[in-house]
Amino acid sequence: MRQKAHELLSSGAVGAVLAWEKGELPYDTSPAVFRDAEALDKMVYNGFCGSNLSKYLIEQGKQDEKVLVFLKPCDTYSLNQLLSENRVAREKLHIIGIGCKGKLDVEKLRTQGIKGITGIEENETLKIQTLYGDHELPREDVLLEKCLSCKGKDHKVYDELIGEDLSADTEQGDKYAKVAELEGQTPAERFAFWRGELSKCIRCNACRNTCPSCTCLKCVFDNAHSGVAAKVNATEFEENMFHIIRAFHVAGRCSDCGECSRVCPQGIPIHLLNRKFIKDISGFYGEFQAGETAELNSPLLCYDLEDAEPNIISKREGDN
Amino acid sequence: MQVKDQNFKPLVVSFCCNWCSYAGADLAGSSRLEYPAEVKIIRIPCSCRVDPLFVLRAFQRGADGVIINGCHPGDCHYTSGNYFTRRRMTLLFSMLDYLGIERERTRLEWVSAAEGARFAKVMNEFVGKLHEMGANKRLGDIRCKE
Amino acid sequence: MLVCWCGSNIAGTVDINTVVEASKREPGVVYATDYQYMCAEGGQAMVRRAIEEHSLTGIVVSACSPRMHETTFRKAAAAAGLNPYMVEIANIREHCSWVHKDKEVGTEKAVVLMRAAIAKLNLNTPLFPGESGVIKRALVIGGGIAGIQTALDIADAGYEVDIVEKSPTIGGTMAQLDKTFPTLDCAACILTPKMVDAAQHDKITLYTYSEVDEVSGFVGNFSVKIRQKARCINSKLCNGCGDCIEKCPAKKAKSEFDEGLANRKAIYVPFAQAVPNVPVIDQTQCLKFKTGKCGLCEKVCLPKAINFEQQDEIIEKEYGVIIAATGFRPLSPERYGEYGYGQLPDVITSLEFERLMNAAGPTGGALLRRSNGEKPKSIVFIQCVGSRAEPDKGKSYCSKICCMYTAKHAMLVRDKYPNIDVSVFYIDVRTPGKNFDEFYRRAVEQYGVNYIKGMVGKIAEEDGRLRVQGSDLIEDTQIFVDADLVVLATAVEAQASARPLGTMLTASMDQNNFFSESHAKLRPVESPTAGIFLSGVCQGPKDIPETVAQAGAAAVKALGILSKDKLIGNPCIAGPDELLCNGCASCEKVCPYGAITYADKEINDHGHRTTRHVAEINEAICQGCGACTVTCPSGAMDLKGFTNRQIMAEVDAICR
Amino acid sequence: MCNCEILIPKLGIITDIRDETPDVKTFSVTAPDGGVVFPHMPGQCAMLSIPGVGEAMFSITSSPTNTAFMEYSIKKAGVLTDWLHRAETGQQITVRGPYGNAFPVEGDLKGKDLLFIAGGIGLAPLRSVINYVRANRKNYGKVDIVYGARSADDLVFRKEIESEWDGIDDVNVHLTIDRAQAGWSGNVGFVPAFVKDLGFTKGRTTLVCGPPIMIKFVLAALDEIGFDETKIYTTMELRMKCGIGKCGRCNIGSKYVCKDGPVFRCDELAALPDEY
Amino acid sequence: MLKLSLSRMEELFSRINGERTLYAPIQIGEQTQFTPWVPDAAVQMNRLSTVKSPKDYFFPHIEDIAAFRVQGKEIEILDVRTEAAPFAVFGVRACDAESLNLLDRIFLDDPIDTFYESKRKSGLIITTACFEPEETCFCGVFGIDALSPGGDIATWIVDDTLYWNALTEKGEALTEAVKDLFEETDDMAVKAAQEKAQTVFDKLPFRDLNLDGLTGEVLMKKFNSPEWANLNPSCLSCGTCTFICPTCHCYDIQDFDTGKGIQRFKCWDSCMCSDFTLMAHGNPRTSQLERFRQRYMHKLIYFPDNNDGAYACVGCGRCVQKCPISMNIVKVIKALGVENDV
Repeated sequence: MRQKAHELLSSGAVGAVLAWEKGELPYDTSPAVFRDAEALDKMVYNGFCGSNLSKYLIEQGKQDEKVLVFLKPCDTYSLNQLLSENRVAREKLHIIGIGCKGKLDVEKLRTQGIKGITGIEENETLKIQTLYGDHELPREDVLLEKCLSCKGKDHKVYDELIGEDLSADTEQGDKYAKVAELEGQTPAERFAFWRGELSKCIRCNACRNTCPSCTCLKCVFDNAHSGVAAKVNATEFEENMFHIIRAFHVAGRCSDCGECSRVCPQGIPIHLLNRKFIKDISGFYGEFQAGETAELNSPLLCYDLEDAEPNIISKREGDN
Repeated sequence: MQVKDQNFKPLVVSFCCNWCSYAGADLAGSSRLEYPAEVKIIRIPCSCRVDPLFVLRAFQRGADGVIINGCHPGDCHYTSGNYFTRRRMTLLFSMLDYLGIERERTRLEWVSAAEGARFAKVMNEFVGKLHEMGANKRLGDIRCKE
Repeated sequence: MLVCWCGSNIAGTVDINTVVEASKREPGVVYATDYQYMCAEGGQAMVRRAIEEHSLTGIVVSACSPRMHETTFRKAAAAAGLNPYMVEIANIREHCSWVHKDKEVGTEKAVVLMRAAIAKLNLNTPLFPGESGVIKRALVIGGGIAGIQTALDIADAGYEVDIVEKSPTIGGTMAQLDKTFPTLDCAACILTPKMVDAAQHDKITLYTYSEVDEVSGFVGNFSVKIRQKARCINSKLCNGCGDCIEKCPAKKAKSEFDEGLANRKAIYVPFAQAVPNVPVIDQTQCLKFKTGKCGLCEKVCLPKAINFEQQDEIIEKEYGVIIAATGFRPLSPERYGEYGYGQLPDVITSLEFERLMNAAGPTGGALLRRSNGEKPKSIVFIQCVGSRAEPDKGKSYCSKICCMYTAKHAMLVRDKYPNIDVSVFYIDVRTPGKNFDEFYRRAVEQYGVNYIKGMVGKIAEEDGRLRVQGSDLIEDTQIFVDADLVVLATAVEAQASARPLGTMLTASMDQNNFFSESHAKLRPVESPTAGIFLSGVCQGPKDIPETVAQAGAAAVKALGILSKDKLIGNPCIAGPDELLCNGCASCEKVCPYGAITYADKEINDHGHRTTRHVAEINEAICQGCGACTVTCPSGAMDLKGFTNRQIMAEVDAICR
Repeated sequence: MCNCEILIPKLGIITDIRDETPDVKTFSVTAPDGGVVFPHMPGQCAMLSIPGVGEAMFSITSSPTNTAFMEYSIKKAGVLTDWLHRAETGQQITVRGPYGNAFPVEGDLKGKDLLFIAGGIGLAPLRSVINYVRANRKNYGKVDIVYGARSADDLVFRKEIESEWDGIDDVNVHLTIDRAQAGWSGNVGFVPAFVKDLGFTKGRTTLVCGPPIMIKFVLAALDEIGFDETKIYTTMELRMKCGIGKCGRCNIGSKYVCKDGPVFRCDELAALPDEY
Repeated sequence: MLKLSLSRMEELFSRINGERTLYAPIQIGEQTQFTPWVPDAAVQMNRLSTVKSPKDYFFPHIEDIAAFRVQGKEIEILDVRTEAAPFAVFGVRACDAESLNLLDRIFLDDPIDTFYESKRKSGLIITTACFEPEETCFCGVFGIDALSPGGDIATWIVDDTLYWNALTEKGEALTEAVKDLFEETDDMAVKAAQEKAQTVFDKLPFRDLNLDGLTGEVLMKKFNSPEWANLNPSCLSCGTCTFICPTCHCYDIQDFDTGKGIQRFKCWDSCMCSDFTLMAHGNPRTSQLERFRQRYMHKLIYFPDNNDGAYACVGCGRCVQKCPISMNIVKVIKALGVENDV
């Protein structure tokens, strides 16, 4: 990867490389823009490159130059969605698809009581050195939530694929399992569940800002003239409203990349809101995966004369 | 089941499209058909003008139920508006339900300009149901309560 | 703030004084009063006086439904120099006093409705309807009977009309017909004079052998590119003598006009009465084009009208209105294996049958079998071929005309050849039309046509005849009918070119590729897209009288626009905040009118200039439904007169 | 708990509204029982608010020597100012302040020859100083006021300038407008060029306020003439948010406009990042 | 010094809670957060950093400051302040305790923020020493001794025993009230544990983070550093770092129309927000780079410039752990500090 980036950057074929930069700790990689071939030494691709680079292209694509971007299979769905909404110009991109075995979640290490991490060796079994001794863990125990329902190893848009054959044999978990479980509960139980989760929200907007479908120039919640702007969740209602509207605004456009949940400092399973919409859309209006191609239209931008009436909600879930 | 509070007056915000449902409500009026005064109608050009934000806003401010009324599918003055409404509101209502907000508090109805009687009936039914359920406690804003 | 009593209609259940007093405590209210009948001249005068005396910047009238008197009060406001859109109505009659009996309840609700109206009004801004000019010319797309009739009606009213017809002649499908039901006039006899009228009308320009390439603009100001395909004939020089056709050695092309039942030359006019009477060279058949040799036609043409070098010509013209009259095609029954169409030469379509019966047709009007040229002894007609079918089997709709034309065919056969047995397989016979049922009964009773309620399962050739296997639903038996000719009443299908045209016109289409009308009952000849009208079968199956009636109606609606010098728009339309628009084009996709386009624009955000792709609303096209506003997540798109803030303010006021 | 919480505003009543220009109005505000809502020094600001509409910082246009009422000259620019422009007398508003430092009228300005340079609404904060200086005329040297606006209609306080300032008590006013217009016999041209043309000696202590672009060019012009930047003052009160140096948003470098400003000497500003 | 067996903590907590509200780091789901203590709550003695710092209890995320009733042209101003009820926060770490001293410099400076002052007066901080720091910890860089934390009362948990030492008068007063639970002891066990833990501190990855060269004198140089353009692009402009930071203290004042009146409240603001400096006449910081730079310039240059060299960072490591894209103050210090003198 680095060699390819070096090649394209020094030849002038691209003006910038969007990739990951290694950090100060074994796991703290950051998305970074490289404009200098020398600096590519700091480029890295490992199990902690979970962040989805596609959204950065909105900003990086503004220059009059080509940008080389490395995308994991699931990131390409987001990019397609951005392309379909004219947020990024395809001709400005050189997309290299890279393989992915599923990315790792350092929070999962921490919740297992592993602290003081000073070194991580990545293999099927992770060897973790800490200030307090070494640990070993199967890789699959530490996967990011989003990787538990992997969309597969196919890149949906790319100029070339780099083959270090990292392609994963990822298990297709049932991504709707938790949504279905909640649907099966009583409204009171669901209410309690979501209150518990959403009350943690500190309104940092990380979920929104990282979301490759949230591409408004100014979010309604930031726009003093919108009538709903708020910097904080002053009450439970505002917690609910923010999350309902955020999810609604990306309904039909969300590719389920899972970044929202990954970035939430409070560990709120935000993706369960998006998935609810995805499940409903697929259930009511036919199977739909946003970002499958750049030509797809959100199901909220079209309709069918025979669409279900809203009372389908009651019919579907019985009277609980 | 909670005890029905006889004094409870559920507040209902009823969005009506200008071409069908608002006229239907007018007809209910000119036919002198009664429905509860707690139903307050907001005129909009088309049911597709209803933003989910408006629905939430009503609940925030103390509404106990929100009902959106539009032309019957196929009869939209603007051809397709109510089809978009149908998708949007189905998803929104489903999400509210998912969050544990009682699904009986939201409703989408098709009421034509000729259906004054139906308008009154739907409003009566809706308010009746809200009466059974009691006040909206799950989606109100505490600041807006007295 | 003005409260109307409406006699006792309102005052009976609403305490007017309470409403007036309550309104005085609302923000922005400087004057409040009441009156017996606000809508009466006295009330309106009061409105004007109040505006003038208190320099009001807006008024709320608590009275009857805005559907009743909004216009009245807007006019009164305008008369007093107030922008008419600074008027809000609180509907305290239909939505309040008339639905409640208890005065306390009614009063309380009236106060709330009044508050909501004030809250909205506080956010109103003066609105000004846009104006746009009207180009006094109409474009009719399609030159069949519908297009011709619409064009003639518009032209007769004194406006220019252009007809664009894709085939070399106008006339359309009707020109191919033999007789017409229920009067059995000869189609040509009633159509050709109209064709000639159209050609000779000084307000009508014909563009035959032409297609619409591109449409832009909006009501009053459409700009259209018409592609006039190369005829290889200079129409101005051609005198229609026909010498070229006579000499042309390439004779193997199938005649489109005769549904392929006869051949034509490479240079041809579709039929004798074609308008214009100017031949066309079929470049796929012409030897000059195929081999470079020949050129006989050029040699014999005295006026030197032949021009092999001729290229397609693009004509750009502007129109105030466009009328779609693209008509239909009969569905091809080849996909229905059970009928053997395409394999069995004696299984033909009804339109082919029309040609066979026509005196100017390939057989000179003699009804002969295609297989051996003999006269048939027995004919079976099958109705509903492709109509009223399961979605995957054909068209779900009834094609409407087949019952009648089949009855006509059967009658004509029996009339001309009384010895031929005629059977008709039908599902239902539908004859709702003036003299239609009488016509059908004549076929059965007077002409002895054998109607069998049932469907045909299979047609097979047996000993040179056709064995039609079907069900008789009345007898509930399987039956076999031997026939020499089978005629399939094929469904009416939208032209393949209709949907692309609809896209160009941004006119919405239904699932069957027929143009959608703006309202099924009340606006049946208008497309939802302003300035686009629908004439004839392009909107849905219909017979000739209906087509002509609709063509006239479309003309009248078009004239309604052409006769205006300026179009006054509705100011309650959507508009984007360019600072917020991110160019995602979602709004464009939900707009039923195609009023939204995207353009690269320089945006000045407090001195920061960037060029971005942003939405633009065509104010002349937007109808103000608001679909786009909810689609826009950033709220960049808002609807004047019903802004997000206004609706929220109403919600707030109601829930206070 | 002490009742001194500075974030809780006081009540004021708009007692008079004057049109200055098509988009500027001057509002007189008194405390409910008359008099000023609080005392201030020239150059200080106050936070005005209509609850539910908005809260914004405005310079106090009146001089501290006016103890009957306070004045604010407000240009239509946003939600709150639009609202205020629609208000009528008798409207109550909330006021908190005074905020920020002041022009050193009792310090460095004392005894000096003063030059006021203002553009557009920028005269509003300087008016307080000018009237203070006029009220204590003997404490100061020469006073010249250079004031410009887009057009004659955009000159604020024109009546006061003409009837009370110009030529009275050794105060000279030099007006200019951007483009010539009928009925205007004064100077036409931009303020910076006009300042150069007027040929002031460089010993003047100068107070500048106006749109950022004007300030930039005026400073350049003054530098060209050889003015000492330690004797040039300007004010930037529009940036303030909380007014008390805590909310963290009005900083320019490590200075807080609402606490260390809004009046800055040019040499102080020069040492700060260009984030204003 | 006093000591108490950990097995009796519940008793201690309930005693403290009797007189005042007690907040403690309590496990909820997979996270530890400061929340009101209730009997049998899962108080986390060893989990170092809570997601949010106890800053909330003194400088709440949202706080009403006034209310108004508006009718016609009239406005009624209501003072909604109430005297803060006494409370204590248990389990505060040295870094978070120090952060309050930094906030004092802002809010207790003239004019005093009475909202903060009232809570600071009625709030009591019981700190706990960190014997097992995280790899993200770097409080030592700011001179904070995590093994000898500040606050009103310092505690140490060694083996099964809680050691307790009051540091202030307020601390003494509480100690007096619960003293009967404790036994007197010396500090030998604590000292031994401190020494042992020091070896871990000496191995922390960021122990040598160098702050030299980050002072007000080089303000303009650091402001104009080209490094900002390298660091900034990865930032999502979310407010995570500012909201979990124990020292971030910027706030906004907003009105909410309840329909019955107006509530004016103070709420945390984040310099990452695009409208952080938005004003009627425009916005002096329109680009993300400017906002990103503001945050770190504030913490590392402006704040020390105004506060005797004290940095607005206590090395708690929350931003290192929680930044969604791992862009944090450590990376900024390394890029801008003396090691990379640009």
